[in-house]
Amino acid sequence: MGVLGGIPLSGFLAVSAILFTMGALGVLIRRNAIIIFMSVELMLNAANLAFVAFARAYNVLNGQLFVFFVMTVSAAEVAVGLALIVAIFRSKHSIDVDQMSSLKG
Amino acid sequence: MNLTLILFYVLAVAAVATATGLLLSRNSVYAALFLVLNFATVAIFYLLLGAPFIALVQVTVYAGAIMVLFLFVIMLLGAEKLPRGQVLPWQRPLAIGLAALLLVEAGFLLYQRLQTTAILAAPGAELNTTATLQTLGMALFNQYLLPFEVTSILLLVAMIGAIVLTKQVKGEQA
Amino acid sequence: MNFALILEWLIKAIVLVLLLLGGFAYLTLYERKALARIQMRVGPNRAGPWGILQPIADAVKLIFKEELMPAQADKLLFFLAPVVTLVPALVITAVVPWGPTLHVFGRDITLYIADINVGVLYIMSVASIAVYGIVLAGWSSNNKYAMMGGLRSTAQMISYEIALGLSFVGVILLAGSASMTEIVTAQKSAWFVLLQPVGTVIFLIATLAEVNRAPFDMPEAEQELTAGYHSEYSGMKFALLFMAEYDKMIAICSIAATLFFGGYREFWFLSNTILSVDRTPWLGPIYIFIKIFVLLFGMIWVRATFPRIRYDRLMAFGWKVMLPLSLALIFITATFILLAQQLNNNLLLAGIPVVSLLVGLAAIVLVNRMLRRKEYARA
Amino acid sequence: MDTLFSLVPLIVFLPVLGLLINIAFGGKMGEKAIGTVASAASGLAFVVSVLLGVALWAGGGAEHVVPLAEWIRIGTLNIPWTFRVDTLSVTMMLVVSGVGTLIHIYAIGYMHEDVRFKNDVGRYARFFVFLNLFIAMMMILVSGDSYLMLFVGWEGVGLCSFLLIGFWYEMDTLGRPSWANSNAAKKAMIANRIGDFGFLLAAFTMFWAFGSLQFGEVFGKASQIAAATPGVILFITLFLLVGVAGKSAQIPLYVWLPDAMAGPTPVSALIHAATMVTAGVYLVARSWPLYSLVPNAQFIVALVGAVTALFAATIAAGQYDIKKVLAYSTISQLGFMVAAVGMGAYVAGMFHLITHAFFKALLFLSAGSVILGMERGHHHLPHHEPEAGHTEELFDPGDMRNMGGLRKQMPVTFWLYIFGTLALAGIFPFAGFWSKDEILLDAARKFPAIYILLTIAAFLTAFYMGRQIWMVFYGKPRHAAAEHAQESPKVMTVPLMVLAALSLLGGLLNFPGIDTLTNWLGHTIEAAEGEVALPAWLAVSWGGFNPWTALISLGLALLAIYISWLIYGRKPLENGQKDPLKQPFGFIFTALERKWYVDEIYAAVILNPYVAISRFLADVIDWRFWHDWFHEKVIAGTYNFVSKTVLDLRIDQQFIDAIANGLGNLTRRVSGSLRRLQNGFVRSYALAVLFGVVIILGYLLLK
Repeated sequence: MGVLGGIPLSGFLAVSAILFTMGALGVLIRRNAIIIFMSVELMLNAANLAFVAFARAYNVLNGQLFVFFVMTVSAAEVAVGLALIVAIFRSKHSIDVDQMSSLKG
Repeated sequence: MNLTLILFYVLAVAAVATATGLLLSRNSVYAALFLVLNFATVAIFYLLLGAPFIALVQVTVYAGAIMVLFLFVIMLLGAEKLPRGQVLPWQRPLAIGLAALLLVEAGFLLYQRLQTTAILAAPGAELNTTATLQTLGMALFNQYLLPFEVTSILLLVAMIGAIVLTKQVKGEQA
Repeated sequence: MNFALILEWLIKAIVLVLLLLGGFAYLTLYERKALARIQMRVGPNRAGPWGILQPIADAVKLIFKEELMPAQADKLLFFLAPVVTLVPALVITAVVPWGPTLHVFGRDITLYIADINVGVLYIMSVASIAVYGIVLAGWSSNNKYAMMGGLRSTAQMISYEIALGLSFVGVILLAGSASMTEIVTAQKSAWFVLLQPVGTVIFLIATLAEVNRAPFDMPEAEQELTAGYHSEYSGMKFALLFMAEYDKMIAICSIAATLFFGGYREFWFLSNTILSVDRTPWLGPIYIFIKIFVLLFGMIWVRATFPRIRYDRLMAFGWKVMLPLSLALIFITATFILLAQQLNNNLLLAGIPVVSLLVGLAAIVLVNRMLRRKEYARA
Repeated sequence: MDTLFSLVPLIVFLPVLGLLINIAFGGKMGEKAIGTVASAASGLAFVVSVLLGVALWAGGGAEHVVPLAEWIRIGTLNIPWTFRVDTLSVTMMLVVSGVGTLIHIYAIGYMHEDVRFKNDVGRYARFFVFLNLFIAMMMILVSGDSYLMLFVGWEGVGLCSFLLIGFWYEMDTLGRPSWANSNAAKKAMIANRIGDFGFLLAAFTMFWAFGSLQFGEVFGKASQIAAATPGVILFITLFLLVGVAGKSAQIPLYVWLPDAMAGPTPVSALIHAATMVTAGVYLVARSWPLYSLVPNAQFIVALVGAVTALFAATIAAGQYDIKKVLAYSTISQLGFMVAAVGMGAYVAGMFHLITHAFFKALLFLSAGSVILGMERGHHHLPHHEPEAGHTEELFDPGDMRNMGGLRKQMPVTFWLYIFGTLALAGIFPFAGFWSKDEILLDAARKFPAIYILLTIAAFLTAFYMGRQIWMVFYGKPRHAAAEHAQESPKVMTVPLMVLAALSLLGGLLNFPGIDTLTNWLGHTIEAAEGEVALPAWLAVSWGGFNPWTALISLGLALLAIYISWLIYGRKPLENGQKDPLKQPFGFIFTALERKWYVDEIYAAVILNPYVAISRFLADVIDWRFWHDWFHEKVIAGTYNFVSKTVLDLRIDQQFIDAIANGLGNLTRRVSGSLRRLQNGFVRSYALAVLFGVVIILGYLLLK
C-alpha cells in the first residue's frame, strides 16, 4: 500500500478540521432544521476522517472500529431526529428552528 | 509532487467545496446532494487511507441510507426552501467569528504538534492497515463485543422512538 | 502501476461498457420476443430478419425525438438524473468475474476489472446509490405523479436493500470471503444455490424490487402514476433511464449467477472434462453468459406471469416476511457452519438447505394463513 | 467441541428468558402464547442439553468445567459460578428439561381448565413463570460445580415448590376458602428448612475440613482427609443425609410431600415426583467419593431409604385420594432410590430415577387428567343453581371413592394409566421392571436385610397400584360426575403418550448386557464394586440383571395385582361402601388411613409445645413487655420530648429554616438575572457551546 506515500497525516487532519468547522458553522447560521441536521452529520464525518487517519498513522484498527460505531450512532440519531422534525412540522407547519423557541407545542 | 498527492489535493478541494455548498445552498435538496458528494469524497479518502471496508460502509450507510432518508423527508414535507428573515441578527457574525477562531486554533495546534511530534510529520513506515473483513470482524466480535451489542440496542431504541414519534394518534389530522 | 496495466484496465472497462450497452439493446428485443411468445403473439418482426434490427430502429427514433422539459422543473437535476441513474448500473458489474485468468501474449489477463476483498459490499454500496437517480428524476420533474413514483421507489429500495444485503451474508459465510472471485472458487464443489436455496429466492425477489421490475414496479405503475418518475422524460433522456433499468437487470443477473450459480464455472456434469474452465479457461465467459441468459428469461417470465402487488402489501412483505426470513437464514447457516467446523464433518452443511427450506415453507404457510384471515375479516 | 460446551449457561438462561417474557408481557399475551413461550424456553433448554450430551459423547465422556463468573471471594473461600458438564449432570439435565417440557405442554391444557374451575384466569401466566423459574433453578442445581452452587439451586427449587404448592393459596384443594393450601406450602418449606440445616452444617464442615466447596477439590482431598480424620467424612455424609431426607422426602421429614399435592397436578408431576425430590438422590450420587469412603454412612442411608420405601408403601395402600396414593408411592420409590445410592449402587439409583421420572410423571399427569375429567363431569351435572337453603354437597374430584368405571368415559387416559401402573409395579418389559430389579439385586448382594424390606415394598407397590386401577377405572360409577366424565384434550394427552412410550421403552437405557447407562455414568462415577463372596444364584448376572431376583419380584408383583383383584376388582365397591380391608384388619387399616398417625405425633411432640412457646414469647415478652412498656413509654416518650421541644422549636425553626430561606432568596435573585440568557433559540445555545469550545481549546493551547 504505497498509496499514502506522499500525503502527510496533517493534510487529512487539516481537511478534517475545516470540514468540522464548516459543519459547526452550518449548525449556527442556518435556520432550516434539516440542514442543521445535515451539518451535524458533516461534523461527525469530519471526526470519522480524523479517526481513520489516526488509525492509519498508528497502525491500529481501533480507529476504524470507532468509525463503525459512530456510523451506527449517527444512523440511530438520524432516525429519531427526522422523526422529531416530522412531528414538529405537523404541529408548527415549518421547520425553521427559530420558530421553535417556546416550550409550548 | 506525485500522482497521489495531486489526487489528495483535488479531493480536499472537492470536500471543502461541497461542504461550502451545503453551507450556502438555499434549497435543501441541493444541500443534501452536496453532502452526498462530500461523503463520497471522504469515502475516497478512506480508500487512500487503506480502509476499504469503512469506505464502502460509508457509501452504503451515509450516502445510500441516511441521505436518502433526508431527501425523503425533505420531499415529503415539501420544505425545500424557507422564507427569508432573520430573528437573531447578531448570531451570524458572531458564529463566523467564532468559527474562524476555532479554525485558527486548530491550525495552530497542527503547526505546533508538527514541530514537536515526529509522527504527524509523516505517517509511520509501510503499514498493514488493510483491514480485511476478517480482522475487523475479529476485533469487533471479541474486543468490542459489548459496544457492538449495545449499539444494536441503541438502534432498536431509535427505531421504536421513530415509530412512536411519527405515529398518528387516532382521529388526529396530519 | 505501469502503463500496460492501465491500458489493460481501460480496454476491459470499455469492453464491459460496450457489452452492457449492446446487451441492453438486445435485451429489449429479447424481452419483447419472449413476452410475445408467452402471450401467443409474434413480437417484433419487421426490421430485419426476426426483428433483429428493431433495437437500432428504436434507438434512431429516440435520438431524433424532441426533448421536452417542464417549465417549473429544476433544470440541472432534471438533466443530471438520467446520468445518475445509469452510472451505477454500469459500474456495479466491475467486480463480477467473467472467467478465470487467461494467458494471452505472455501476460496474465484477468477477466474482471477489480477484485477487491470487499466485493460484495461494493455491490451493496453501488446498489444503494442507484436510488438517487430515480428520486431526483421524480423530484426535479415538479410533477405530483413523478414525485410519488420517486418517493415510492425510495421507500421500496431502502426496504428491500436490507433483505438483499442479508441474503449476501449466507454466501459470505459459506465462502469465508467477500471477494467475488473467491466466492466463485468456493463453488467448485457445489453451487451455493444448493446450500442456500432460500437465500437465492430472497436474493432474486429482493433484486426484482431493487430494479423496480414487475411485480414490484410500483414507482412506474401506469394505472396509478401514469409512468411514475419518468412521466416527464422523453427522447434521449428517457432512453437513458430505460437503458439503466435494463442494464440493472443484466447486472443483477450476472451477480446472481456469480453468487449462487457458480459464476463462470462449468455446469457440474462437465467438471473434469475438457469443457471445464480449469482446462479450457476461455469457456468461462460463455458459461456465465448462458447463466445470465437463463436468469433473464426468468425475470421476463415473472413479469409476464405475476400481477403487480399492492403497495402496502409490498412494504409489509419486505419488512415482515423477507427481513425475518433472511435473518433466520443467517442464523441457520451460521449454526450449521459452526457445527460442521466443530464436528469436522462437511456433510453437516447439507442441513442448511433442509432446515432453511422448512423455515421458508413455514413462512409461506404463515403468510398464506394471515392473508386468508384478513380476507375473511374484510368479507 | 469446546464451543458446544460453552453453550451450557443457556440451560439456565433460556428458562429465565422465558419467565422474563411472561412476566413482562404475560398480561397481554393469550394463554396459548404464554404456554408456548414457557414450553419453548424449556424445550430449547432440552435441545441445549442434548447438544451437551452429544458433545460429551463425542469427547469420550470427559468432564468439562465451564466458568461463567466469579461469585464469592472472601478470604480463602472462593466460589465461582461454574458449570460442570459431565455424564451425571447431563443425565439430570436431560431428565429435567425433557420431562419438564412435556409437563409444560401438558400444563397448557391443564391450567386452561384449572384456572376456569377456580375462577381466576389471571393466574395462568404466573403459573408458567413459576414453572420456568423452577426449571432454571433445577438446572442450577444439577449443573453447579460446587456444593454452594448446588445449594443455590436446592433452595431455589424449594422456593418454587413453596410457590407452586401454595399456588391456590387462599383455598383448599376442593376450592373452599381456607388456608389449607398455604399451610401445606408452609409445611413443605419448614420441613425442607430442617433438611437444609443439615446440608448447611455439612457444607460448613466441608469448608472447615477441605478449605473449599468445589467438587473437584473436595473429592480430590477426600481420601487424604478420610485417612487422617475419618470422623469428619462420617459427619459430613450424615448431615448431607439430613438434607437428602428433607428434599427427597425420607423418614422422618417426608411428611410434607403428601400435603404438597395441594399444588396443581403438573406441579405434583414435575416437582414432587420427577425432578425436585430426586435432587437428594442426585446429591448422594454426586457425593459418591465421600460416601464410598464410609461404609457405615452408606448403610445408614440405605436403611433410611429402605424403611421409607416400606413405610410409605403401607400408607399408600390405605389412601383414597388418587393423588395421595401416588404421593406416598413417590416417597416409597424415592426410598428405593436413596437405598440404592446409599448402597453404592449409584447407577441403579440413577436408572431408577430416570425411569421413575417417566412413569411417575405419566401417572400424576394421567391422574390430573382423571381429576379434570371428573371436574368436567361435575360441571355438566344439572345442579348448577343450588336451591335456596340447600347447601350444595361437597364434591371431591380426586376421591377414588367417587370414581369407578372411568375406562369407558376416558379410554385414552385409562390406557396411559395402565402403562404407568405396569411400569411402576415392575411388570416385564416396562421400564420399572429393569430399574427396580437392578436395585433389588444390589441389595441382595450387599445387605440382605434391606433386600427383604425393599421386596416387601415392591409387593405393596403392585398391590396399591392394582387397588387404584380397580377402584378408578373398573366397576360402576359411584358418583354422577364419574358417569359424565369426559376425556381430556389432545394438548394434554399427547405429552402423556410420549411419556407412556418412554415408560415402556425406558428399560432400554440400561438393558442387561448392553449397559448403556452404566458405561455412560461410568465416566463420572467410578465406585469400585467390593469383591464379596456371593451365593451361586446371585452371581449370575448380565450387567445389573439377575434372573432370580427378577423372577421373584415379578412373581410377587403379579401376585399382588391378583390379590388386589380379589379384593377390589372381583366385587367392585358400591357407593358408600367401606373399604373391604377394613373388616379383617380393623385398627391397622384405620391406622393406615390416618397415615400411622405420624402427623398427629409430630403435632403432639413438636408442634404444640413449639406453638405454646412462640405464643408466650409473642404475647408476653414481645408485646406486653417490649411493645407496651419499653417501646411506648420509654422510647416514644423520650423521642417526643426531644423532637418537639429541642429540635423543632429551637434548632429547626430558628436555625435551619433561616438558612434555607436565605438560600432560596439568593437563588431567586441570581436566577432572575440569569433568566434572560434562556431565550429559547436552539442556535444561540449551540453558539454558547462553540464559545466554550473555543475558550477551552485556547486555554489548553496557551497553557
